[in-house]
Amino acid sequence: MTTSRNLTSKQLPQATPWVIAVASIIVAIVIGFLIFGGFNIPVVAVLAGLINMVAVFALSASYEGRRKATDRVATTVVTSAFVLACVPLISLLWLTVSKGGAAINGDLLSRTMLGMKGILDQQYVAGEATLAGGFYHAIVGTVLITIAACVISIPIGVLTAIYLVEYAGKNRLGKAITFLVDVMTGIPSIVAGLFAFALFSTIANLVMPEAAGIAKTGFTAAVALSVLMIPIVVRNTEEILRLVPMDLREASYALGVPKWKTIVKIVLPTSVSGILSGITIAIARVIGETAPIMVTAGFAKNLNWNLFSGWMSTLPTYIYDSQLRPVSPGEAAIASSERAWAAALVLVALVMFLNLLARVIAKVLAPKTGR
Amino acid sequence: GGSATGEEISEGGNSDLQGTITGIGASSQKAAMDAWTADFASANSGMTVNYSPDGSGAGREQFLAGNAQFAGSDAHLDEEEVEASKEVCGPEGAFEYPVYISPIAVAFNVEGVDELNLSPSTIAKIFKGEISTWNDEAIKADNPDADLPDTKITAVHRSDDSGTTENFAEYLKATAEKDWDAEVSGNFPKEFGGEAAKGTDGVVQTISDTDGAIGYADASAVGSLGKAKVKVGEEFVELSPEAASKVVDASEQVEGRGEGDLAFDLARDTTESGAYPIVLVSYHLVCSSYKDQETVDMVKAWEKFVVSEEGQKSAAESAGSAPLSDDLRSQIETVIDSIKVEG
Amino acid sequence: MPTSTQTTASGPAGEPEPDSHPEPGKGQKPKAVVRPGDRIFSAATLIAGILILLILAGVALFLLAQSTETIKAQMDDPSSITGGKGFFSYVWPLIIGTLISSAIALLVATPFALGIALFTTHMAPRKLAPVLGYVIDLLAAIPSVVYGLWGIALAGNLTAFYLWLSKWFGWIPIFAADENGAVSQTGRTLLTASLVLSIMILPIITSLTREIFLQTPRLQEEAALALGATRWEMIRMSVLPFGKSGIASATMLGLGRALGETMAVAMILSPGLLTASLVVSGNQTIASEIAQNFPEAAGLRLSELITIGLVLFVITLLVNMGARAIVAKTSVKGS
Amino acid sequence: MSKQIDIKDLDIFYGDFRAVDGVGMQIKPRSVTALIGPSGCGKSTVLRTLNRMHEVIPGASVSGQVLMDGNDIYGAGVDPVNVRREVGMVFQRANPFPTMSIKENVLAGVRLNSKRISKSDADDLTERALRGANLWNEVKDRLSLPGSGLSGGQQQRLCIARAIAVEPEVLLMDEPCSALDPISTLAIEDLINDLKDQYTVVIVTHNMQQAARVSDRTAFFNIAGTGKPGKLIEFNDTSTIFSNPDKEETENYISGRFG
Amino acid sequence: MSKQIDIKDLDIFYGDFRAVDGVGMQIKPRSVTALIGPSGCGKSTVLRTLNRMHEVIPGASVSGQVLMDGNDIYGAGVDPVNVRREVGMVFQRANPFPTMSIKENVLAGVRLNSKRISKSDADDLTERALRGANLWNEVKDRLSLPGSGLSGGQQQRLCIARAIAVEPEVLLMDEPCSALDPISTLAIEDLINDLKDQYTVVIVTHNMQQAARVSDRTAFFNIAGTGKPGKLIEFNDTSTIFSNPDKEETENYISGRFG
Ligand SMILES: Nc1ncnc2c1ncn2[C@@H]1O[C@H](COP(=O)(O)OP(=O)(O)OP(=O)(O)O)[C@@H](O)[C@H]1O
Ligand SMILES: Nc1ncnc2c1ncn2[C@@H]1O[C@H](COP(=O)(O)OP(=O)(O)OP(=O)(O)O)[C@@H](O)[C@H]1O
Ligand SMILES: [Mg+2]
Ligand SMILES: [Mg+2]
Ligand SMILES: O=P([O-])([O-])[O-]
Repeated sequence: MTTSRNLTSKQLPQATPWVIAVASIIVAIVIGFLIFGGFNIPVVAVLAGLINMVAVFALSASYEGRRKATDRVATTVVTSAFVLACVPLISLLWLTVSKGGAAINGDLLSRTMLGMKGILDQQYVAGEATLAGGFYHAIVGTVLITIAACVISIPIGVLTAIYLVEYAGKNRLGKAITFLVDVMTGIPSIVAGLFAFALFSTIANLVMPEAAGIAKTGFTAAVALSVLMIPIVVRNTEEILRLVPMDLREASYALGVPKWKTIVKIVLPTSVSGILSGITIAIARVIGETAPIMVTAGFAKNLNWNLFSGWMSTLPTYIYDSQLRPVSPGEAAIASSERAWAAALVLVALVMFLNLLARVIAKVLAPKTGR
Repeated sequence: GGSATGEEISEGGNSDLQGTITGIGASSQKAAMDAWTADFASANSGMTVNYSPDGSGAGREQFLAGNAQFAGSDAHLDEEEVEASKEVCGPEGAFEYPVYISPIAVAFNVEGVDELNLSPSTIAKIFKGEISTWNDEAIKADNPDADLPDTKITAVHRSDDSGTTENFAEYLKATAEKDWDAEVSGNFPKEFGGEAAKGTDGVVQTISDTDGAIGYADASAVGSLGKAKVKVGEEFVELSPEAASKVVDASEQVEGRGEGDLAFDLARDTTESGAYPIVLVSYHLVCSSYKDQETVDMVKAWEKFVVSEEGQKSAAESAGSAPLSDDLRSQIETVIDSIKVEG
Repeated sequence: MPTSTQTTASGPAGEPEPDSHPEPGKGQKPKAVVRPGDRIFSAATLIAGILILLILAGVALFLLAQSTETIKAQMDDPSSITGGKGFFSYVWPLIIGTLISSAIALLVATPFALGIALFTTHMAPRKLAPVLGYVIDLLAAIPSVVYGLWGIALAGNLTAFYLWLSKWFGWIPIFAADENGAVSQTGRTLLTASLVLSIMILPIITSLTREIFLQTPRLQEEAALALGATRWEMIRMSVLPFGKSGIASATMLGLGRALGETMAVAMILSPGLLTASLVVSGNQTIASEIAQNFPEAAGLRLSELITIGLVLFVITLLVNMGARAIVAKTSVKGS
Repeated sequence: MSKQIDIKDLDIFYGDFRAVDGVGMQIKPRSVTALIGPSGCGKSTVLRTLNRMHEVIPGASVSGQVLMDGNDIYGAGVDPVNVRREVGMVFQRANPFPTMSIKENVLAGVRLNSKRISKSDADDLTERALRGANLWNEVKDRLSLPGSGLSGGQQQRLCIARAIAVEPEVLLMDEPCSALDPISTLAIEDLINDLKDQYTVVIVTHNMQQAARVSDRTAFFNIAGTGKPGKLIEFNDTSTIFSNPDKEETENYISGRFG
Repeated sequence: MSKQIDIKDLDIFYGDFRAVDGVGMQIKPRSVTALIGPSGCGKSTVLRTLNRMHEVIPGASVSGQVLMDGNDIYGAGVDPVNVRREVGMVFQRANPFPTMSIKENVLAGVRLNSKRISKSDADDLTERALRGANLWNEVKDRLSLPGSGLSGGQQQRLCIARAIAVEPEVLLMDEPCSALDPISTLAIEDLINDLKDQYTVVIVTHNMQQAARVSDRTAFFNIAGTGKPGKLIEFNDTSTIFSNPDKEETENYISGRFG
């Protein structure tokens, strides 16, 4: 038996981390001035972070001991990582919300770009008219193409993940699929678009050689997005399925439940929250794609409800086009930019809604661990 | 410009037409195309014209593959493409003619400098990185009266392959060959360094954001930035639509092309007084013949509207382009009239 | 009925294990009985898996087919390739740029993603955590264009920092100023692009790691705590080891996006010749090269661009192989 | 109807490792058979081969025969799912389905085998099974709450209820009472006594008094050392095993000061 | 040096649910105290409050005092980490660290405290702890294999080895033998006997004979019904509890036909 340890080891007062943090910032500003002769936010931030870290560790280590100090530093690091990561994230969201919020109105949501021309924007900028145009067609395009992409990717992705986790074991096909799915995540989005377009052009040429340009449809875009989406769905689902305890499967098998039913009724419901969250992130990932949509679905200004014929616009292509190729270049480009930000806001709201929906579904189906 | 008379509308607009025609191509025409399609659709409620501003290369590629009824292109077809067009467009191949003429501005953002005169060789040296401050002797020589700061020059070019770059480089090659020793292409020569930005908008924004920046961009997009006057002959010419049109009128047609081919070799090195030689001319490509009468009617109606006085005026208003001259228009109209059904 | 039987475990579609124990003459394998439901279901999953292989094969084939023109040109007349010095001297600066930007993005994003995931699962107040996770998920949805615009704005603010970096750390080649002693005036350097990429891949990595950290068995965490581990020690003993393979997967997902991201990089980066310094303008990534040149490309140029797409594809393949090898090597034997 | 199980020359492997060697025993219908022995001797392993549950473990394999009423459950054309429907199992560790309520857990076996069952039948069955597992009184007011919210012992009894709800012919129990308090254990033992009127019950237990109390026949397994396979040392009537075993090994194990 | 634990008027809640009500008891140093009672009566719950492990469960809270040698472990300024370092715990379910080898598992706690431990010290400690948990012989040849590859009983003993390797002052054991065979159980009981020379041991068990064998004092908990809180019914010397309890409730429970 070694020495007796004290229960109430010395502990820094609760406010200490905050005091140290504030002190570090002040010291950092001072040092910033002394050494670099000026106030530079990144320099001060980095400096403050380092000083804070060292100070927390030194103080805590001398007072509370090394382990506690490590814990404090780790907590500080993790928390600052979080806060620091939030800065760009919030700035991005804020940019979208503030710019989009200022521009958005019901008309933008209900009109298309049909009949839109630069002179109208010039009049708007000159204060002679209200903002014309809108992106109803792009909202419809986004929703349709995304749904179609989901209809293709989710079954393929989830089933593949099930194959990998439940059936493949360690066989070669399983390993090959796992590996290639990883590779698939690295396909540049434009290549996915070109592939889908080439595929459907070939098919269109075989089926209807006479018709020109029928390969560019919403469905082609959905296929392109699926190429991007499937690996994310597979990867996420696979990881989540592997976490389902073997116990549960055994319990089910022991009741004489066939494997497939065990998977459908026990394994999937247990992991549904994780799977849905993976699907949501996959949707979020592809719903913002620009390049593959432009090469596969063309660029429409009008409303098109038909996935299988005619061009379509989506919110990202709309945003891209409005920002980079304004209806009226020059001074009046600001009008296009306003529409673009409003569309970006709608896109984020759309994903937010999807995310919420997924969470609600997950909550209903997820394991009930509450006691 | 002229006024939109009833006659013109019925000429360009035939409200019996039903259907969709599709075009792919140059992004430079995008703003003009927005105006044309909007106006055309209001006169022809049964017709839709789609245009995807994917780029000139994509436009020509898709058009030659039969995936679009017409294309927009910042460059005319080369010999090979002319041959290829005969496969999709019948024995006479494709017709091409300019529809959109736009001056390219050399825009700058230098504090305290509102006006700037530049000679071709100075421009070339600036974009090559050989002149690196604003108070360089060469610039002073062009601007004896200006108060030039010693700000570092940030030369901004397009990072993407673009018609604007190609036209700009062609101009420098023609007027300052000694200094501009790179091959002309849509890609800015990387070895010349400088800052690059994507798209016209990216270039304009970068210039606006950076003190001491200079770049080239479609004139319609540069807004309130300073626009340099360029040396033509012995005088410095200010950018204007009229000045831009003048160059096209002074240019020769490309030789050895068919009847319907109105491709131009622009006279960049013109010394004609009042001509502004840094221009971009963007073409429309159509087939000499289509498979059915409906398409022929639709294409004819559409293209006629595009080149009509009304169409050109609308584009000038919305997109800031330079209208075609009456002379050129009548040439083009003859070409459009000769589009026919295959066989 | 055979007098003696021997069956192997693993699922219906699993490959039978090779006979692992010497019982010659004893074992005769009966046909595995598979219920129709199981057969249909396992066939469905197998088909889905094979479909993925087909898609990938399709993409690879497409890339290869479209690359033939470049390959031919490379053999017949290398000077016809962009840059005039053949395909390899055209592509290798792009490869370097791509690898550097992805590596930086990953190096920056992974610790932050882990930090966020840990914070939201093990440190944040319980009520707040899901909301935070939710907000971060949203960021995956912001379109590249918006990231691009934001990145351009960011770039402007970074110039002072880059100047400072080059002043104090210029002796490190990646922070060196150019021959005039200047750094990029616009801040649109590969470093900026990489930082924006890291923010773009953050939600992707975070989302999966968070789910995995949440699944750490309570028993494991309690085991550590009961030994007197501090929270951080508990995380190191239970949470991180448990999440290891998941973290690797998540990182690979992020890497995929970083390698393949086109539009944001295309908008932010001021591309140019390959340079070691990351604070002056220059360098280019494959995906961005494709995005910037694709619209005007035709014929051979188009084929070149698709060929570099193929190169990127191969890079992804190699990087993944490498990563897998490392993960396999470092993970504890067995378990 | 219960079944007789004949185990003939059964070897069990985990990959290359021979965990159990040459087991042969005859398990009578309508009886309780207890498997006892030191930890790691392969009791759980043998038990799992009786309903082919070992097949779930990658690499596990058997050679030899297990006959149920004369039919080899490892024979050609035998579906393990059918085997498991007739041979129920309760595990060492309680494993209720976390997504299901207490009631759904009890009905899981019935429901998942897609038997249509009317609401009143379901209620009856739930009550019957839960009463049988001595859990009814504790949970009757919270049948729709999640099963994972129960204490360890309660969860184990829930699993027993779930297993008996499908009315199997043979019931395998791997240390079913190891997490239970005496009152629950008593109830389970009573239940086992009731069950043996109709079913064949095989139970793994460390509690020798429990083996002595509930079983008709007892199998003693032992292991010579680590890495060696477990072996069946003696299989006999429980009374014989505990009063007058044939082998000295058995005697030594039994006469430990345990109870 | 071992510690005395005074529990004063302890109420334990899971959210709003009062799981345990008004427990007061004095646990003597250098003794073994057993907690017995029917399932769900709150034995595990009480045990976990002795090293603040209940704090891991969202919503769990206590009111009352737990004094260790007079210091309230819930007092201001007390760090639960310190508490847990002095109060080791072995759980109902074995929970070895799956990514660590057997040896690393044993050393896990020690490594936390003293980063630098010489290889020979580490080897010694590993052997000592594993011997103490009666696992040494079974695993000495595979110390570097993962701990999760062991059988249930072996895993549980590994966890005991891990807990005693850090030489705590108090050792809490929640049904540590419920998955063990008699031989291992014997070893653990011997170990507990050894430990009490130096440590304070608190053990939850369902095996009343075990309680009788190993403990000096026994606390009997009971629960009036579902949803009611568990209460301490009687706390006395083990001999008194088993031979001559004060309360009839205790008598009834003890005199069940269990052993
Ligand atoms: N999944 C497995 N893979 C490899 N070996 C295993 C596996 N499960 C068990 N074993 C080994 O097989 C032998 C028998 O294990 P088994 O679990 O059947 O013992 P047991 O008698 O049930 O022990 P306990 O009483 O501790 O539950 C042990 O040596 C064990 O290490
Ligand atoms: N995490 C929890 N949340 C809510 N209630 C709980 C939780 N853990 C236990 N309970 C409840 O508290 C009471 C006491 O549970 P506890 O696990 O302490 O019983 P126990 O005496 O250890 O039982 P067993 O012998 O079955 O382990 C039970 O009614 C149980 O349902
Ligand atoms: Mg066992
Ligand atoms: Mg308990
Ligand atoms: O019109 P651009 O080709 O320069 O984009």
